[in-house]
Amino acid sequence: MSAETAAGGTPAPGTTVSMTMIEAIRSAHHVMMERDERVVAFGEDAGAFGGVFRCTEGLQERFGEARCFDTPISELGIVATAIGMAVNGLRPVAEIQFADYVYPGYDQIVSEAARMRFRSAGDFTSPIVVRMPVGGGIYGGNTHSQSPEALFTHVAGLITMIPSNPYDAKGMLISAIECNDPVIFLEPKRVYNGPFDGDHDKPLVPWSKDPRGDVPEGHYTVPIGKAAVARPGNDVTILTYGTMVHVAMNAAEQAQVDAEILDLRTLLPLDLEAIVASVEKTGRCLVVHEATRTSGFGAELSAQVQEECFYSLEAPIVRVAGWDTPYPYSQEWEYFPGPNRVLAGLRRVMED
Amino acid sequence: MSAETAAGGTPAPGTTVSMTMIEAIRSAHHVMMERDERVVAFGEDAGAFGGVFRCTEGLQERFGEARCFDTPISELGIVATAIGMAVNGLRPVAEIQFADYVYPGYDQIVSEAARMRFRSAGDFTSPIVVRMPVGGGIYGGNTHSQSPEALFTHVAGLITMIPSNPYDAKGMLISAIECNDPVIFLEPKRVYNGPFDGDHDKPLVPWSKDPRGDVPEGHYTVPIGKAAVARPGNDVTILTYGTMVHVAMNAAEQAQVDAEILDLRTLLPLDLEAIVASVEKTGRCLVVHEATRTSGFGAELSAQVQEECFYSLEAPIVRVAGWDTPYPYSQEWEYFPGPNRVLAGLRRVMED
Amino acid sequence: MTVADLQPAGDAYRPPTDVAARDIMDLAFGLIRVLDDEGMAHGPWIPNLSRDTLVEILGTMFTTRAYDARMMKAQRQGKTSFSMRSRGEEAIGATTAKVMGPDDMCFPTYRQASYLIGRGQDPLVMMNQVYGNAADLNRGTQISGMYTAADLGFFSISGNLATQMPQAVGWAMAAKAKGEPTAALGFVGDGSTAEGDMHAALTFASTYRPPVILAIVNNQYAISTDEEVARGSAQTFAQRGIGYGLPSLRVDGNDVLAIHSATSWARDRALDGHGPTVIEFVTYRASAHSSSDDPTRYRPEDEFDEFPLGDPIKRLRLHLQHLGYTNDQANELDTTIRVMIEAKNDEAEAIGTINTGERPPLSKTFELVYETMPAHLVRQQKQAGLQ
Amino acid sequence: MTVADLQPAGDAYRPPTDVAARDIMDLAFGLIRVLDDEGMAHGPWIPNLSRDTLVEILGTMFTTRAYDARMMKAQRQGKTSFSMRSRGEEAIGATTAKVMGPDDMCFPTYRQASYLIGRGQDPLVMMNQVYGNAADLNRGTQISGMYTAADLGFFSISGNLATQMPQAVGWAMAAKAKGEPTAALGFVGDGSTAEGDMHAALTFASTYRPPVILAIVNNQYAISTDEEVARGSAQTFAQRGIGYGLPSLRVDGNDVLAIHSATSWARDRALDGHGPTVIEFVTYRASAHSSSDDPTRYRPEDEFDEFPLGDPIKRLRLHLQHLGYTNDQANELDTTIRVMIEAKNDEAEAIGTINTGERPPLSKTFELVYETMPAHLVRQQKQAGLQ
Ligand SMILES: Cc1ncc(C[n+]2csc(CCOP(=O)(O)OP(=O)(O)O)c2C)c(N)n1
Ligand SMILES: Cc1ncc(C[n+]2csc(CCOP(=O)(O)OP(=O)(O)O)c2C)c(N)n1
Ligand SMILES: [Mg+2]
Ligand SMILES: [Mg+2]
Repeated sequence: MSAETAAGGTPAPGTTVSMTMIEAIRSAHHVMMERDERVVAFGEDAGAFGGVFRCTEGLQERFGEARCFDTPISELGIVATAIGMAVNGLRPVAEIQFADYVYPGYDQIVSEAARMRFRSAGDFTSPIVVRMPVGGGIYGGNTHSQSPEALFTHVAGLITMIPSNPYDAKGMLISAIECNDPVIFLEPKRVYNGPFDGDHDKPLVPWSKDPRGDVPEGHYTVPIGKAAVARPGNDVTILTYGTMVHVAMNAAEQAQVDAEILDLRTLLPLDLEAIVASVEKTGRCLVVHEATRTSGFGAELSAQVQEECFYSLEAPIVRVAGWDTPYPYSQEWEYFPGPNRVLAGLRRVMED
Repeated sequence: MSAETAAGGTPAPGTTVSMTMIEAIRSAHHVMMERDERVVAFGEDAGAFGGVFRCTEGLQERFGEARCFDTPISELGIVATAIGMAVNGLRPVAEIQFADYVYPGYDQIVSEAARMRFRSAGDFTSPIVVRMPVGGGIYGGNTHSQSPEALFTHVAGLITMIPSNPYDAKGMLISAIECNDPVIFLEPKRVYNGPFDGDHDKPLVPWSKDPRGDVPEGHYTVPIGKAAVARPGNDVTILTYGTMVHVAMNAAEQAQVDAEILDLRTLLPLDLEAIVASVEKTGRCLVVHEATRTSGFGAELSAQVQEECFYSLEAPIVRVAGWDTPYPYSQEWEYFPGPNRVLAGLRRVMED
Repeated sequence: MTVADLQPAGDAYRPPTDVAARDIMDLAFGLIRVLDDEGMAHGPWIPNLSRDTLVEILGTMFTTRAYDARMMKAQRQGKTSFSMRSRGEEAIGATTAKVMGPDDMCFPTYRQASYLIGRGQDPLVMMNQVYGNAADLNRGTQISGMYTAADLGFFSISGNLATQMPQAVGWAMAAKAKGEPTAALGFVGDGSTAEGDMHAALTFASTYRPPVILAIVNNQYAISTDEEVARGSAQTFAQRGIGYGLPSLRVDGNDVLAIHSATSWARDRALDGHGPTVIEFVTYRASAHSSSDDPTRYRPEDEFDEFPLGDPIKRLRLHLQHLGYTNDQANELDTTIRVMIEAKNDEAEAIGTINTGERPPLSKTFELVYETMPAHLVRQQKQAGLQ
Repeated sequence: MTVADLQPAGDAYRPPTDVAARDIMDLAFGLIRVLDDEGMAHGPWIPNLSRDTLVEILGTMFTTRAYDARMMKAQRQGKTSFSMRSRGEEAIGATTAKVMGPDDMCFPTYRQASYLIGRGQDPLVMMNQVYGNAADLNRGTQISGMYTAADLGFFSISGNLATQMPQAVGWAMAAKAKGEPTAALGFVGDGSTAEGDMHAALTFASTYRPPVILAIVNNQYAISTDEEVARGSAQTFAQRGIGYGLPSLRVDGNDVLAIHSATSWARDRALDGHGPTVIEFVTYRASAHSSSDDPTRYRPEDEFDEFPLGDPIKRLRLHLQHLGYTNDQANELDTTIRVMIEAKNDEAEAIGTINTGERPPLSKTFELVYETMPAHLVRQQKQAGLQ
């Protein structure tokens, strides 16, 4: 998978090391801060503490307080100052502690970062990366579990990415930092430490046991806008991303359906070519995400697939998504769209 | 249309008067503030000035400064204090000057108002109405033209409404104020004064020349969650709302296609029943909105229609929407999805 | 950790409650203290409090500390996923709970368990919430510690920092509009003052002058960051209020008498129609930020011992001794409370924990989104296998 | 309209630029003025400015006023949809433009046309933007008056109020990180200070102490609402800065000499590493808020005549007379500028207006969203009939 994943990006040189997704993200920071002195990293507790998930650990020690620092608890201020720094030639990588807390900074993202190039006709640009952990499955309740990707994909001017494994996470984050447009970089926190397949009662398999945890030490990129085939197949196409890639794999194995699973990786711009190629081959499509269903990114996927592949479709496109409710706490595992829900979706899409 | 529109709501008693949509909105405030002393109205310039679009004109004079007042320029503060007032028994109707400026208040809407009932298990609720003008066509550029409905329909706990004419505007706003859940009330500003059909070079037809401008003076409601048939037809279903209802009507006339046009009125909860009934009848579906296409509400409509009506569909569902760019200024009429774009969409959906 | 300008107990003057904000700006830079290190009360801020009331407050603090410790243990045992304590800062909630009236509303953070206990909440009810079990009043919708109690004047706690502050102002605006003799009390942490919500709260409070107390709990830390990251170049957090023309008091947050007196002053001011007050309570977060945090990574382990304002429980005990309430009596009270907490915990665990017993049904997840369940949720609920 | 504490010219003291914020809190409540009603300069804030520089500033103000009037006329003629003037407050932009260095960055609002003109922008370039014609530097993406000019140190104006303030702070943080001797100057209106962005700007400025000047232009009104709606119980807007421990000056915004001197003080302070300064410029919005506004609905028509700080142009003319620059010379300059503006306008109209001539092509709408046009926009562009 690694080799394929890198297709279109720059090659991965040197030795590979087993990394968790957290370590991979840290490594991306490290590589880029080493190569490009314009890169700075900051956020709440991101400095000496290294972030509540430790994604920026060691950076302050290595690069000094001027390049990796703590911020006041103001997502608005974090995004806004990132924009200002970018305008003045830096390449800010800002951390929002949880995606659930990005909303105070939402105006600066959609009204400012996203439209800076447009409104000034390129006189000013806003090459920032805003990183944030997304998704549930950690008993975080309604304020530590959200998946707000659709709130970003609706906004022209933003790029929205979400990796599902350490190899991609590092290569994609490097691409994001090198990108001259603002990038929303969503990190599925449930797979920070291992490929969680939705079976919450089983012990977590660590990334060290998974080939996608083999990460090159140096600089490489995974390109923006390219999906990966997480599992090749012929009977149905599953479009998914983040944590749900692993859940979908699990369901596909259980169902013994020859499903082709696309890990979209970049949601906007979307790799429509890969999607169309797969759906035209399989004739069926299941969309899987954790975010609430209504107006989730799955709606856009469904709409585009039926627009492009209408005459290839043998059955309605099915969406498996979070219920249209806030994320509960006690009912977490009944709420989480786990393998059983994906299985049910698979059965439905294979029905006719 | 009025009678049909009111179906399911409470009847409209007494005399009707010709009103613009602005007057109808003002009248809804007036009726509710008269009936229910808990109702208060406020926003930037909403007090003595009566709002930049004059929707709250005369309310302060009539009901005093305690019930209709100006606020500091803080959309965050407007929504947050509205929530606080609602918790303390008032029924706040807050105005955001333009939907483009709602983002500083977005966190309070999605994290607080929308989840208050849920997170407290009904111990506290947030019956607020947040009104805001949406849509382009007034040379407002990228900061006075946006249609952010999809950013609200993705959020569980909110109700999202958008009227297309004075009669509905008043009856829907009264329903919104009487609703015990938070309502986002979007007002298509381009049709405040008349049913703009997209032909921007023609003089505006005022509401006084349109039967939908005949508005009962007293209390009546148009129910939440019910679409209206803006034009009955048999060949294709057009799903739309707000300003685009009128543009779609215009296009349908020009195309001489027997189109059934549904004015959705409430986007969430959606009147799926009406939609399915129509699409099953026509076998074709065109979705029309002004908001940017990707992850717009049209994606959700398209997804649901193909899920529910797959076997009735004779052609792919087509979306006509704003381009995935910010709203430009000079290129306004090339950008606006006017009758020609809708016509092209109609042709496409009728093709096969 | 910085506690600037440690004024001696009894030193700060007490202005009339209708004083103009600009005439007491210095109070934002000082520190209102009543109890000295020996537990003696001094100066004009000595409140008129019976010994019984003080013992009640002590009891609330004991209860909170025992409760917190028990819930932390439960977290370590894997019976809940999360735990947040308020060790070292129990005095603030415990005392203000006694000041506010029955129809007032407190807009708390997760650090005000002592307020809820001080209002009379049964710890069992709180434990059920922590365990997210079938008896949880929140019906499993919130993570541990995010209580709600409308009947006790305790607003639903939000996981989103500082959002409650402008809501408190709105609540107070409604009280003023209705002419009701009530006040709102909003709490926010030092770190959270950086959110835009705080600015909205201060601005709207400044403009409409409703009966609200905006209380900043400066416990020296956000998560890993020192309070200075949010305070910046200002000397104190109370100072923020000056910028909005609001009377701003800086108060020893580990001194029950000072807290009571300052809060009463602000509430009297509010009810008399003189508008909002900003109060900074200076205290110390003696425990980790939460069960997910490891404070040894960012501060000395013995820092609490060095904290110049001490431990609020010890200080009140000392003061009570001067009033004839002995150490033994206090110990007995503490022991009784610990036993009670253990018993309540057994009860709660018997109902259920995060992974045992009965949980609130998934149907609640669907039922609580809207007043009436819309069709799409009815459908989804069915898909979820319900009904 | 409220102009509290009208201090006489020359009255305010001038502290050294490395003074501690807490030692000059009173400056936030006073009013730094240099020119008296007779146009004589007084006191320690008299800047060291040549007559030529003052005449240049006068020229900028003349240009701005003539330009604004001409664009307003164009709006009435239907040649643009929108117009915003800065009549009465031209001194602030015109003067600060002379203070800031070539590599500094100004983060303006729509009310700082005089800054852009003061930096040497050709009014023709600005008119092309107003008309949204083919020569518009913004390529038709923004409504009239939302200029951009990176080469002149003038940041792209946003339609979203106050967002530029924390961006200015971020810009300055980068300057500090890079060790560059530059400063940022952010402008915000009195009404807009209520936005959370302002709080973020002040908080981050207070914490990181970068070289930034946060200038609040108090022109007495938001749209229809008096500045008091945002100011609330505070006496001044400069006062806000005190809450964050930042030095805060309140300055006569219609007094070119005071503006120059105060801004220079703040810039020197910034470049010497002493951090941010908050400045409130007190002025008056003599025209309507915008072409969509009707101020007779909310204020007396002759209020500007009563404004105690007068008209900045008249005041500078008076002062220049004392320096030997006659009224006739000033009138001649004014006339020359008006003629120039008419000529430029003819040129601009010849290129195009909102409904005549050449406009930027729709392709720009697609091209400017990302650095490289993604596939979905390529498709949509094709659907739009392009290429
Ligand atoms: C909007 C938002 N941003 C970030 C967080 C994550 N977070 C939770 S608690 C906390 C620290 C709060 O510090 P402080 O306000 O001082 O309160 P304390 O915990 O010390 O009582 C942070 C950053 C959050 N809950 N909400
Ligand atoms: C976020 C946001 N909210 C509301 C508006 C609408 N609006 C435009 S200008 C204005 C008044 C601004 O007043 P002030 O800050 O005093 O600036 P001035 O116009 O007086 O220069 C308002 C409310 C906006 N542009 N952006
Ligand atoms: Mg704290
Ligand atoms: Mg103003």
